[in-house]
Amino acid sequence: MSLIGKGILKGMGVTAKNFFQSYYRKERLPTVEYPEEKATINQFSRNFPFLLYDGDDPVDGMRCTACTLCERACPPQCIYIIKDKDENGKAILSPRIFDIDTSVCMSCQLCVEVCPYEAIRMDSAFELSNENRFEGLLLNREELLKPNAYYHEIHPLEARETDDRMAAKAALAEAKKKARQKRARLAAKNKPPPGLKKTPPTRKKPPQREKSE
Amino acid sequence: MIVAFYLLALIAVLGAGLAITLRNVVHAVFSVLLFFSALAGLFLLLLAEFIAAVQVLVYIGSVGILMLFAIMLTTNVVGDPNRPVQSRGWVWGGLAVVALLAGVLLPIISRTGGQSPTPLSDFNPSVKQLGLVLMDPYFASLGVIALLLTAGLIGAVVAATGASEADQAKTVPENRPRFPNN
Amino acid sequence: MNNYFDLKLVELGRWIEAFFAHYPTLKLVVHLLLCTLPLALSFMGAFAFTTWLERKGLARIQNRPGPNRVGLFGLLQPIADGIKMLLKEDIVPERSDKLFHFLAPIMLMIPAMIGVGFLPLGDGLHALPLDSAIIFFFAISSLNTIAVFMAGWSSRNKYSLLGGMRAVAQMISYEIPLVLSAVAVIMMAGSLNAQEVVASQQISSWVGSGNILQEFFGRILGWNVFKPWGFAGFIFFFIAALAEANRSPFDLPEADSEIIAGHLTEYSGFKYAILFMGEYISAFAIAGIGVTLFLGGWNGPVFAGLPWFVLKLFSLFAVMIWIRGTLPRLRVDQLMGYAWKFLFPLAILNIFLAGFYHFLERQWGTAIAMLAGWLFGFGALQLAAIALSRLNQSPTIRSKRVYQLVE
Amino acid sequence: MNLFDFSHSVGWLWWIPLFPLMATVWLGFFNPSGKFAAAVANAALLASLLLSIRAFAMTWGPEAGVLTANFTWIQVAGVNLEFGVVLNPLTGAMLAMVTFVGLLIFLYSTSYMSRDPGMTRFFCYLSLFMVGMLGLVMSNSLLLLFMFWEIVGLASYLLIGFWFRKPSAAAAAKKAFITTRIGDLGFLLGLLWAFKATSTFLLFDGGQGLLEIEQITALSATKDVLFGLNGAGVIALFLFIGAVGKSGQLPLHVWLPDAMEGPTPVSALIHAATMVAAGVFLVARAFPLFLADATVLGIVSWVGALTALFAALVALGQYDIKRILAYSTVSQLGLMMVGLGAGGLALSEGGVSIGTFHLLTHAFFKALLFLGAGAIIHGCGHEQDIRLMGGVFNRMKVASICYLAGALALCAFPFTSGYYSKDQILLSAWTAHGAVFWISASASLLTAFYMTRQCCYVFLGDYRGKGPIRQSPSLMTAPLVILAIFSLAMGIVSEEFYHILTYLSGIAVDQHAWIVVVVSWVIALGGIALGLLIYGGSQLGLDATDPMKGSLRTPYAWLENQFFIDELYDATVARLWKASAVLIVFLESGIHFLVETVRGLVTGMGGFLSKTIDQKLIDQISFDGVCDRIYKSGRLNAIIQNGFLQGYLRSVTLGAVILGVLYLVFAR
Amino acid sequence: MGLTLHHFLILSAILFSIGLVGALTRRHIIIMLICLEIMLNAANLNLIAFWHFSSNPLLMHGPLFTLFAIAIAATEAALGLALVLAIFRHYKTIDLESIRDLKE
Repeated sequence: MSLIGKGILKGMGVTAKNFFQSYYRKERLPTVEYPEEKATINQFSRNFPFLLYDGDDPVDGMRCTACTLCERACPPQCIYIIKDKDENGKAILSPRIFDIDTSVCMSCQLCVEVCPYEAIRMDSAFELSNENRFEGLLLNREELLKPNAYYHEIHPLEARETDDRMAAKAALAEAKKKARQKRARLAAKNKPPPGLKKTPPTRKKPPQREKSE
Repeated sequence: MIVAFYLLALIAVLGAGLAITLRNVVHAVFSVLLFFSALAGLFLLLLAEFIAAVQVLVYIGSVGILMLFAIMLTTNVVGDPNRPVQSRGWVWGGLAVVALLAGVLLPIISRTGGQSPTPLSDFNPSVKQLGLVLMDPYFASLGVIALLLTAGLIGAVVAATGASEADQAKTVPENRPRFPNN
Repeated sequence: MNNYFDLKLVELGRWIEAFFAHYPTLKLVVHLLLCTLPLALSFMGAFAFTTWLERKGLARIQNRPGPNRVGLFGLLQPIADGIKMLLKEDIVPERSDKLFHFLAPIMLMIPAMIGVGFLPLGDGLHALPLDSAIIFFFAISSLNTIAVFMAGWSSRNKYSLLGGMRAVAQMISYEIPLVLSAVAVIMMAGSLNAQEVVASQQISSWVGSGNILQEFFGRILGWNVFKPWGFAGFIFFFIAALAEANRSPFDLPEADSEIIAGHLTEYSGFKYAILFMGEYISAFAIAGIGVTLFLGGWNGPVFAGLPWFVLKLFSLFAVMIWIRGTLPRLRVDQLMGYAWKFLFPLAILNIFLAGFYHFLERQWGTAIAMLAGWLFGFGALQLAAIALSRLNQSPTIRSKRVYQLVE
Repeated sequence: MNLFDFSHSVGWLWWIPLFPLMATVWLGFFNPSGKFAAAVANAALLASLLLSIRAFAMTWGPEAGVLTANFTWIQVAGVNLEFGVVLNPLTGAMLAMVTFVGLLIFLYSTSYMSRDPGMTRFFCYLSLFMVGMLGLVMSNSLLLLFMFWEIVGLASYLLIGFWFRKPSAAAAAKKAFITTRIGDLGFLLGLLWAFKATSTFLLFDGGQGLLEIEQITALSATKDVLFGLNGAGVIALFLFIGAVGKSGQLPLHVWLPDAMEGPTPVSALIHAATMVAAGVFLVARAFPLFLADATVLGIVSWVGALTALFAALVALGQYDIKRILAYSTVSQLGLMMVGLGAGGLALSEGGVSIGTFHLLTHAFFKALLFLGAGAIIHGCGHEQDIRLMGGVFNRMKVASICYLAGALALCAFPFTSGYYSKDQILLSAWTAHGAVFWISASASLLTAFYMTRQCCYVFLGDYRGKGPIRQSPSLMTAPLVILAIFSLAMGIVSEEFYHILTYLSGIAVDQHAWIVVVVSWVIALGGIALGLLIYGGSQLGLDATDPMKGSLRTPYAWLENQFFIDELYDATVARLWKASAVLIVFLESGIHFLVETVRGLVTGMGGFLSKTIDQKLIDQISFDGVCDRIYKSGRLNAIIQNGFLQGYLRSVTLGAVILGVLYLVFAR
Repeated sequence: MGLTLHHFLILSAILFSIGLVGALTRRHIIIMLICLEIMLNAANLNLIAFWHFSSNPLLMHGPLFTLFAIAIAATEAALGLALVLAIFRHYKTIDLESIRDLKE
């Protein structure tokens, strides 16, 4: 038969404890004077996406190859990509324009998962407020590009993983290329120069395919 | 003292007057509250402190709010504009009252002036004295008042919530036949 | 040392009035001013301080420092708020009842200010020394119900009307336990006059005697809160006071999550500030009455008088803040049920307990009365409380709600 | 008087009629099935029989004499009417005879009526009759006797009219009832006269009773009250009129032959043994009254003799077997009256025993004859006309033999019971009055003659009826045999061994006259021989005329039609009745005229009152007028009550104002 | 010239008649109830005035009766309003003009 007010008193006790301990116990006052001190940002927090580039020149080192997979995957469609062309009109694998509208983005991280080239990652910067809420929040390519070092800085763990993964892939590609060269060399060696007898087989179109389409 | 009296009297008359003339019922109720507070002031003037406190507590505190609640629970709070404020033949009502006032009240008052108009005597009123009187000769009436209050209020609750009507509503079909000719 | 401070103040008052000796009417006006003006200003100041106190206290409870940017330790925060309020645009809804929309804040201030006037601050310091001060206080405090209604009604907004009606209902139903628990004290003190109630809370035999220790404790142990019926009464009074002032667990009307700010929705700018201040000051008034009735008014061991009163007042207010930090908000029906089905019967039982204590004391002296009071009286109250709580908890099968008036 | 005191008082005598009464009530209300009803009636009668035998035994004992048990029935105007029972030799004998013969007849009718649907009703009426008869026999107060007398009359009416669907039965019942009623009227007058004279009904009341010496001497003291008779004589005469009605003496005998419409056991029980004997019993009971006046005795004997002769003559001309027996009963009753009258004259108190003895013996052989006739009718397929019977002797041996025994006793064949009792009568007639003797003797001769005629018709020759003759069941023949034994042996036994005559009258009775003995022998044997002679060999049957008729053409026709007595009555009494009816109608019209005029007067005045005063004065002016005026003013007021709340308030304030002003002005 | 009884009597008379006028003329039932309250208060004022200027105020008769009068007035108000609610529920209007069922 507990005393009627027991529950309330226990509660009051807890708040009183917090009140007094907040003066001399550190963990009882975890807040920081924000504008002056900034608490370290939690490495797993995520805000809006940003583009990565290796090396020091942002445009050259850009990992993004403008494959527009992220554009298509983005639910609110806040990503806008236009491929780049070199001087003689041939497409080159990098975006001329890459805009993200942060006012629309819901930071769902789908673009990161979809990107085959580990080119886009979620940033944890939060001080994004500015006076113009239309153009101000539309980040273009230059504002989005950030060095890999920054990535290591904000998400150390995740950055290291992605680097390892890229290194592994590069090694794999290297090995495959070497193998292909070796095979080519091998083939060149055991087949004499008279390559004339063997005319390349002409591709005959199998008749039944048209009928089936 | 005189100034206070005239001031309070003016407020009282104003309050009452407004109460009966305003079209918006809520305004009327608030003006009546003003009237009640003016009266409390008058009671204080007459050194009946406890009565002033009770007046404030009972009238302004509960009856006022009761009125407000009643208004909330009924319609045309603002008073529909197309119907005249007064009821039919209000002139006769007015005349009757004026006749009463002039013909009866004032002459009587003038006649009672017999005793010497003793000025406002000052004695320190005490609630203890009232308490003693209440307990001693008038204890029975206190009991009666208590009984009246309980019975009246219970009756009020029943009437207001329409408990009986609610049951009736269940039994009696909604479209009760109304009297043919009225 | 006792009352030294109060007497000094009274002398000061006399000294000022002396200047206007030969202008009687002017002297009267000055006297009135001296009685009311300092009181008003001091309580407004107190209001400012308490807003700071509240925000700092709540913050600390929630493990955050609280306002510390404006001025040292954020002391100038209230002033900052005030200025902000002044700057804010004062919006009045187009179809609202302009007159009463304007009057509501004023109407809320009146009872708060007058209520404070009834508090016996010190030995001679009593703004409105009425014989039936306590009953007048409760009468006046019932006025702010009307103010709340006026606010709710005049802003012609569904939420504000609902909030207003809920606040009114709550204040009405908590007025009764408030008054009943006060009745116990008045019955024991034997008079409605606040000064006499405070005087009754000293152990007169000890205070007069020379012995230092007795002198010291005489002024403490006499407090009503140390008597069984006093302690129970204080708890009920305090709970009812919280509800009456619309604070903490009972602040449903302006529950931010539900009806925006209740009857305060349509107010902004300075009117909101005044309403806010009115509520705080009426909270102060009720706390003040609580102090006078239960915590011995200006009685205190060393320098009895105003300091003790202020100290107790602010400590009571601190407890209010403390409670605000801990307890969650009550639902409407729980709130109403709690008043009528829990506090009301217990308050009545407390009155009987007080009566029982009174005759016991007269019969066998205070010691035995104290013992019996605490053991049996308090035990009885406990039992009644448990029984009532169990009774209330019994799940009442709600019949289908019949809306009488809406067809 | 205590029903349960079986020791010495005779209070328990009441049980005898009570048993049959219980049976009647049971059968009457609960209507059990036929067989069961018969059993109940027989059981009740058996119980009465046992008690009667006990009573009969008590009368023989040394303390015989008159034992009475009286109680006051009601108190009327200061006079308490007393009832009671009396036990003297006359009562004892009659009780034994009635219950014994009754039981035999009950058993007989149990089988005779077994196929009749109304069997329960039949036994109920029989038990009712038994109640009446037993009550009558033992009642000690004339009024009580009269009551039972009426019950017996009722029972006879019910039983005669048993097959009420037959109109003739119903008419016969009514006729019987009415004619006995005329006799009862005489009885009632005698009753009242006796009461007026002695203010008591009780016959034996410890000295104060009617039949006691003291009252008799007081009555006979008043001379020439009526027709030259003294007080007692007048009462006796009226009582005798009652007896004439009940026993079917000459003027009032017409109902008895017609009473044969009822079932045969009824005729046997009521119209042979018991009820008709009630008249004779009454005379025997009130004998001291008769003795007080010789002329009454003369009247009795002459009426008896004439009835005997007349009935015997008529019996000659009848063809219905039961009708012949009926007329023989009438003539035998006449002889009993002669026995009483002449006996009284000859032996004063002893006369009682002469008449009663013949009554007892006659009861047995007449019951036998009737039951025998019943068996024969039953056997011949309910054929009652003797001309359609014949040759019954060799078909129904036992019944015929018993029937013949009864016939012999009736004809007073020497040494049968009939011979002894008739012999005594003739002896007392001889000593009393010669003419009466010769009439009685010729009547006895004719009796013997028509009995043999009947026997020849029925038994000799071959069977002239249709269908086979069915043997009657044993339950019917057993009573016949018992009765036959009694009718033969009773005479010798009671005369020689028990000296019944001295027992019955209380004083020694011994008459000897050899001429009378010779005459009686001649009568008996002559009559039988004459009958055999005429009817023995002749051709009998429906088509053949009756031998007697052949020779005495017209007088025989008179006999057949019973001397046209019925037609005589019709002519006289009926026409008288019609004349009185016409007179009444005439009177009626006179009264009618008076009534008419009075009515006219009253209605006229009433009309005047209602029209002028009631309508005009009260309705229009005073009452209705006021009402509708009130109503109109009511409507006027209603306008004020128009539900307008504030209107009411205003009127209130107006009133206040007026009051205030008045107060101010006047109460200075 | 201090306050005298006349002042108060005249004031209460005026207030009483204002209440009465209201009661007699206004169409709205609740206003009628309010006017009723006004009349009652005028009476109370009268009572206290007479008590105050009476010979022996300490007997406290005036306040006593006023106390009772206020209590009764409060109950009456509560009942009146309850009835008003009942009337409203039944007639769907609280306009005095239309509630004429008492009419013959």
